[in-house]
Amino acid sequence: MTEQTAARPEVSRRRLPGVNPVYVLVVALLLAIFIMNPAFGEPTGYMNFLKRVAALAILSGGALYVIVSGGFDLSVGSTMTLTLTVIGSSMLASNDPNSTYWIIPLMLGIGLVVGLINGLVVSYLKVPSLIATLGMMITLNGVAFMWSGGAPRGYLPDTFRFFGRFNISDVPLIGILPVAVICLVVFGTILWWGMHRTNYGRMLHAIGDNPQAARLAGVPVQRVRISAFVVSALTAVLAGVILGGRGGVSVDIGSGYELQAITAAVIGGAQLLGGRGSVPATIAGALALEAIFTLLNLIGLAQPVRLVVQGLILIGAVALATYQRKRAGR
Amino acid sequence: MKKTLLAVAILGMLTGSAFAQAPNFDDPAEFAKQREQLTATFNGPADQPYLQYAGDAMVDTTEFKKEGPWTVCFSNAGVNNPWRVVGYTNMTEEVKLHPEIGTFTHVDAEGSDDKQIADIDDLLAGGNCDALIVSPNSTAALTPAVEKACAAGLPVIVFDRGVTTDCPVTFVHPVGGYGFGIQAADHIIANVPAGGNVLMLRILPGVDVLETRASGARNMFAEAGLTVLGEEFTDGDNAKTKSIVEDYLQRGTIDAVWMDAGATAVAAVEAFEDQGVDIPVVTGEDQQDYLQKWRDLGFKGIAPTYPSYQWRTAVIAAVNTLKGEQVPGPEWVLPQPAITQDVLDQYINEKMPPLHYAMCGCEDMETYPEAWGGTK
Amino acid sequence: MIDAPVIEMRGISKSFPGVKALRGVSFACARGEVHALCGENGAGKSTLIKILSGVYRPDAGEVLIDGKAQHFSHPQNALLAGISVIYQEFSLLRERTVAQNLFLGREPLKNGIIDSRAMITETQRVLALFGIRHRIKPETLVADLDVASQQMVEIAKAISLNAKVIVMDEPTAALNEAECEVLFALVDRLRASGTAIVYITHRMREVTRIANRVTVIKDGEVTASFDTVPAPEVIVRAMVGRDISEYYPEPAAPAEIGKPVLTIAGGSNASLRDIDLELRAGEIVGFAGLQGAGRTALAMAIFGAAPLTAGTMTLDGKTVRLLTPRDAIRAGIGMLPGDRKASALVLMQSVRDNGMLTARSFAHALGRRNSNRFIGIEGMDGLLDQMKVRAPSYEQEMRFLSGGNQQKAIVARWLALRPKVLIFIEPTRGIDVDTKASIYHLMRDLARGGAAVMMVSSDLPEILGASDRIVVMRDGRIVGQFDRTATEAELMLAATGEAAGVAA
Amino acid sequence: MTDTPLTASKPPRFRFDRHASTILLLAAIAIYIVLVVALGQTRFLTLDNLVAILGRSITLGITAIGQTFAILVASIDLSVASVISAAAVVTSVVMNGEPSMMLPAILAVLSLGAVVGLINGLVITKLEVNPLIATLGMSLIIQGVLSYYYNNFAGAVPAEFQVFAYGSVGIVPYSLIFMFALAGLAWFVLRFTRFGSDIYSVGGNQDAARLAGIKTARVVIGAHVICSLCAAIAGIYLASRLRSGAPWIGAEGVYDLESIAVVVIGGTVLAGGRGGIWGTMAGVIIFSLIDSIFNVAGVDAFVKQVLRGIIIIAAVAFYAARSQRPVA
Repeated sequence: MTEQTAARPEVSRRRLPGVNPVYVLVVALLLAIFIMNPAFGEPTGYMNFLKRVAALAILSGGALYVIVSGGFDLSVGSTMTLTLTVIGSSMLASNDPNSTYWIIPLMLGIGLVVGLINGLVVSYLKVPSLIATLGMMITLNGVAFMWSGGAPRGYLPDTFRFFGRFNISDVPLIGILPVAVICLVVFGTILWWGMHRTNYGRMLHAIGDNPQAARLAGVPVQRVRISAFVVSALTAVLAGVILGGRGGVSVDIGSGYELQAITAAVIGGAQLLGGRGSVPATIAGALALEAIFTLLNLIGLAQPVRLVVQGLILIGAVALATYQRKRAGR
Repeated sequence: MKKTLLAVAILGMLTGSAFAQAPNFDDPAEFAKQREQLTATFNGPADQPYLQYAGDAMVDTTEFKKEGPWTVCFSNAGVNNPWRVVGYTNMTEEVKLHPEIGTFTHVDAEGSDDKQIADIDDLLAGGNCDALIVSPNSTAALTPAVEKACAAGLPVIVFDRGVTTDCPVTFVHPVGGYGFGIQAADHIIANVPAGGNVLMLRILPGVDVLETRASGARNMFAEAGLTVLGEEFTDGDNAKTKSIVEDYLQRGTIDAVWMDAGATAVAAVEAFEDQGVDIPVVTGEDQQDYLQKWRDLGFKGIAPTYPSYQWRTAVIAAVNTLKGEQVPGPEWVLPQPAITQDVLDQYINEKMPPLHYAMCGCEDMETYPEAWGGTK
Repeated sequence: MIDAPVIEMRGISKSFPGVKALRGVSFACARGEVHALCGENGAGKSTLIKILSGVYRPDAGEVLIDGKAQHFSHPQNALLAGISVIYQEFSLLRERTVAQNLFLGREPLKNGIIDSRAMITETQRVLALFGIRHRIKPETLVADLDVASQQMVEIAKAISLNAKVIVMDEPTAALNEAECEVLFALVDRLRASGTAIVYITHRMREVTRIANRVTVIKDGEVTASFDTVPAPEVIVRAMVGRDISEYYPEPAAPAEIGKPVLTIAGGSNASLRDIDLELRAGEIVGFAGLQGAGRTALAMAIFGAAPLTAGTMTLDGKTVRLLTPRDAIRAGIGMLPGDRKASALVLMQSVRDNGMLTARSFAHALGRRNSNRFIGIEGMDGLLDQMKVRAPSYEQEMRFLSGGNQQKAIVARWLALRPKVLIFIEPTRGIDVDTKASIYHLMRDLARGGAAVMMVSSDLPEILGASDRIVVMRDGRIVGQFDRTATEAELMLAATGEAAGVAA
Repeated sequence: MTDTPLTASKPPRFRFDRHASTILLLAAIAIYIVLVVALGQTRFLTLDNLVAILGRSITLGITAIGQTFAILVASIDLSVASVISAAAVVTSVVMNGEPSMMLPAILAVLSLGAVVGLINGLVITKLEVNPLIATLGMSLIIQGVLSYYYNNFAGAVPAEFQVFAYGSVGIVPYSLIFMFALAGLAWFVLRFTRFGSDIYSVGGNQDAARLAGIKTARVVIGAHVICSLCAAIAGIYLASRLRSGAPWIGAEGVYDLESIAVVVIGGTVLAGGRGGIWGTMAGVIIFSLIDSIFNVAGVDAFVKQVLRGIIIIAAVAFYAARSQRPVA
């Protein structure tokens, strides 16, 4: 991933040889799916696939902010559950199509508060983020159950489900274009821009790389760290909107997504404990995860085998990245 | 990497070498018994299914007769899914109907066997219980704890999943998993010509009530000459359910979707809807969202049930026991009706939450529907 | 005169990404001798020692012990071969007791369990050699000791091994005069008992005092080797490799020194007492003192990282309260930390990102990363060019650069903000000789440009060569001020408390 | 570069973080007693009830003892839940109701634990994979292999073996004695053996430990072997308690995250090198007490969860807030 070149500094790192292995992985997996199931090559095939992956991809992109800043966010799944079950369906939405326009901002508001609390607890109470967000995860799941009484209390109106469910049809060239895919492109771009094209993104890398050095260089470490948790929580809400739109609500809709998001980022080459990570590669990581499931499904492998494959890929990806870095370093 | 593979190999050897037969979920005798019970007539008042029972066997409970007010303790496996939420509401509302119950102590094991055993220990150590109701998280694991409670002289009522001891006063449960599977499979066989493709969607492997639902249906499809495209586990996740159905649709036609539980039935229906494909036969359960979807889209549906009114029955059994009255036992088998097209409308109530289980037997209570999250 | 060498290193070479740290270095030390290894910061002494102690493996060359070739793959091999090292950066565990640290990894066992009593007795015995039995209790946590005591524990740890060879890497950095004398007496005793001692220092006084032989390295090569201790000037010339006069820039002419930029009156906090200080535009002020004397604490206080709790500070005549580094930077103060790796560098980021970091921190967070109101990417590249940062590309990750180039990139970070006050802490630690000279010139250029420069250094020649004025600190106080004509001896006396300095 | 004490040796200050777990434990006990008295339910103050409380969390306790080793050495183990499941299943399958198979089953399970720990340790030290990822991956692999072969309770333990979970001396269950004996053994290892000392050293500062000649990789691997062994023992206990093992019982008890939580609440620092077994045991008892308090007070299951989450954060914040180290 690091280049060794004598060229002048203008040459960008990302374009140089060592392609991030995750891209190779994704292409290989998609090809394999295509070979096994040619229908995948048609717009409905791959668009359905992208639609399916949109929520996880956006979520992972947000989770990457926290990972790059040197922390973990285990509360994203429960944030999805909370905002979706409680606010989206239970308290407000019950079948009123017009409510969507203010419910989504309200959900984002709650996400903001959750992210702020996570960030404040980690920054000022100095609770390690693993524990802080674990506590938050348990708490939010409890709150979701408490307020909803254990089951969703209402339906999501179609206007709400638009983002995760609706396909725009008769689009030239590709036939159908799911709204979720548009969301993926839009939010993916925003996340990419924030991480890789702004001063903020560079500061985020710096605090994950070496918080002490960042502090002494004048980086507002606490503020940047808190904002990373906020971004993560907000993307969790967005991912929740898409996921809820796709499948409708259930009380455990977000469970397990926290680890999947971290997994996607790690497969995308992000460094746990901070300092390194790429939004496009993380999105590719999410694609790879989903593609693995789809492929194993096609092959007809049993669920347990999928777990084993996922475990091996996870360890393998990190071991490979470590090996590559070490070789570049010595 | 090599080491990891080695680990897998070793683990494989260790587990594989000691391969033992999993519990038997394909029991023809039980299957036949349940098939019969589905259509049998039940004793008890016709409009109160939660008081009905199959057979005539009764248990004498005079030894437990006690003056009120009583403390009734309930060790719950968990309220971790909507069915249990509805059931638990049934139960608390039923408790309110019995002034003799002075204290109702509820401890929640949050879905953990280990914790539920500890909870029962806690109740025995300091709970002052006059009767103990147990909804076991799993059958074998909770048996010692239940035995311990029996040995302490408490009348124990078990419901939903059973235990492998007959020391409880009675075990309250509906007909059972085979029955559920039979109702759904019968409906599919009746509506899909031989040679049709059936997709079986499952929640989780290993849960006894769900395994029996599947094994019965699987055999029936084979007999009827239907092709089972696959048996897929959805983890009760709507999004995943949708993905699975989409993937199968890409590869061919589906004539029917059989489900072992209704939680994700709507997602399966939507997958067809979103692909612009005609909705085939899709079986579900008595959740409001499925019933309404079924009515609105007019596909050929059926909703076998696993009635949540058994939670009421458990309380009633405890009360009767403490009164010293006879209760049906050692098993109190409740009827397990399926909701069919003819009776669909009477179970739909749009004022109820989407995952309300219509077969709750709770409409006659005063606090209905608010206590269940509905509106008048 | 002396036996065959106990240790012998032949033709050792070692490279790191971006630097060739050692080139064909040979070195030997015999039983009963003290062999001084001299060299500037960054000359390669520490790398050589780390090869000797099994931390690094050499790219070429061999290490012989008692004439037998060794292949150390782990520090344990070196320990077992009889080599013990007093590291410059302490290798103590702060949360463990003195006794536990002394016996780290080789706790005495009795019936398979750790014999705590033996550990404590033995610790007391070793500490008694220093005459510090009463000062340091074996059961005290290292974290509760002051820096000098920690240094003593570090020394005691190495000595308690009863090794054939003891390597001492600048063991006196934190010790006062009396403590140094105790150490020298100990060294004499060890030598008499036949231990081979490799003594690393750049203090000529110590070389003269205890060494039998001297080897000088510069830029990773042996430049001189003496079988008897020559005059200090000879050693210094071998270390520096050219005339001192070129090495350090011209001092400031009196006219160049302007009005006070920063003043502190009665400044105190947990580590500082009654600091009265004036830093003037155009002037470089060197801060001398032992480790832990409060120099770094003062720098941190000015920079807002560990603020003063009492006293006043003014900047350009206005009273300021700087509670965080951000406050300080906003007010125009910059700082280059001494421990670059821990406190300055973001190693996984590019050279350019390291340079831009502070400018970005004060620009709009969502602004473009390539330029902001302080500096654009071209401006930063220009600065890096001007600093002669050697990197294949400024997109290169920082971790691949040599210490000198890293330091230059950090200097560029501050230059981009044009600070009024720039604090350098140990500016040349771990930096090659050429870069050192350029850092000194840069400090001078900054001062000429009107900035006030504060330099904290443990290297007395550097203090004397690069400063216009010298402040000596001890125990959190300023104990003396000197002009650049002072001698090393005068500074040492003031720093160790034997005599008060005369105000310049 | 650290500064600058003014006296030769600082007066030994009160080390708050070393006593925090005791303070928390006392606070939990006090709350429990106050609550019980306030609710007039003094029957909860009997010896029987004390034993019931202590006996609540044997599985968690045994697992947490192992987890303490992993965290002390600055690692972490997310695979314990899967190991528990695997161990329980192997126990009950190998025994399959035969008393004569008890010993082979235990040996098989212990070797399983040792192998898993060894692989975890090797992946972490030799492949240099972050411990969270390494053990998460391991967890998925074990879970996958296990569920491939079994999807329900499998096998059964003989009645003789249930004595482990259900037998008692007087009113004190064997399992409780066993847990405290194991804790005592762990304490002994950490306090009195060179290996224990090495664990603190490697966790405290891996570089310093290496310079002192400690083979750091071996220590990390050793800690992981102990951690997995403890998880395996917890699985054996659980099989005895549940009469059988199923592939989900570890995940169902959330023993991975809970064991980490109790270790941290017990004052062991996630960064390694500081803490100890008795803190962990205090953490375990605090968790049991919380459960009991909730049961006594009749707290709704959902509210219970909310409170538990807040308590975890608050307990850790209780002493972490004072630390000067940056965390992330």
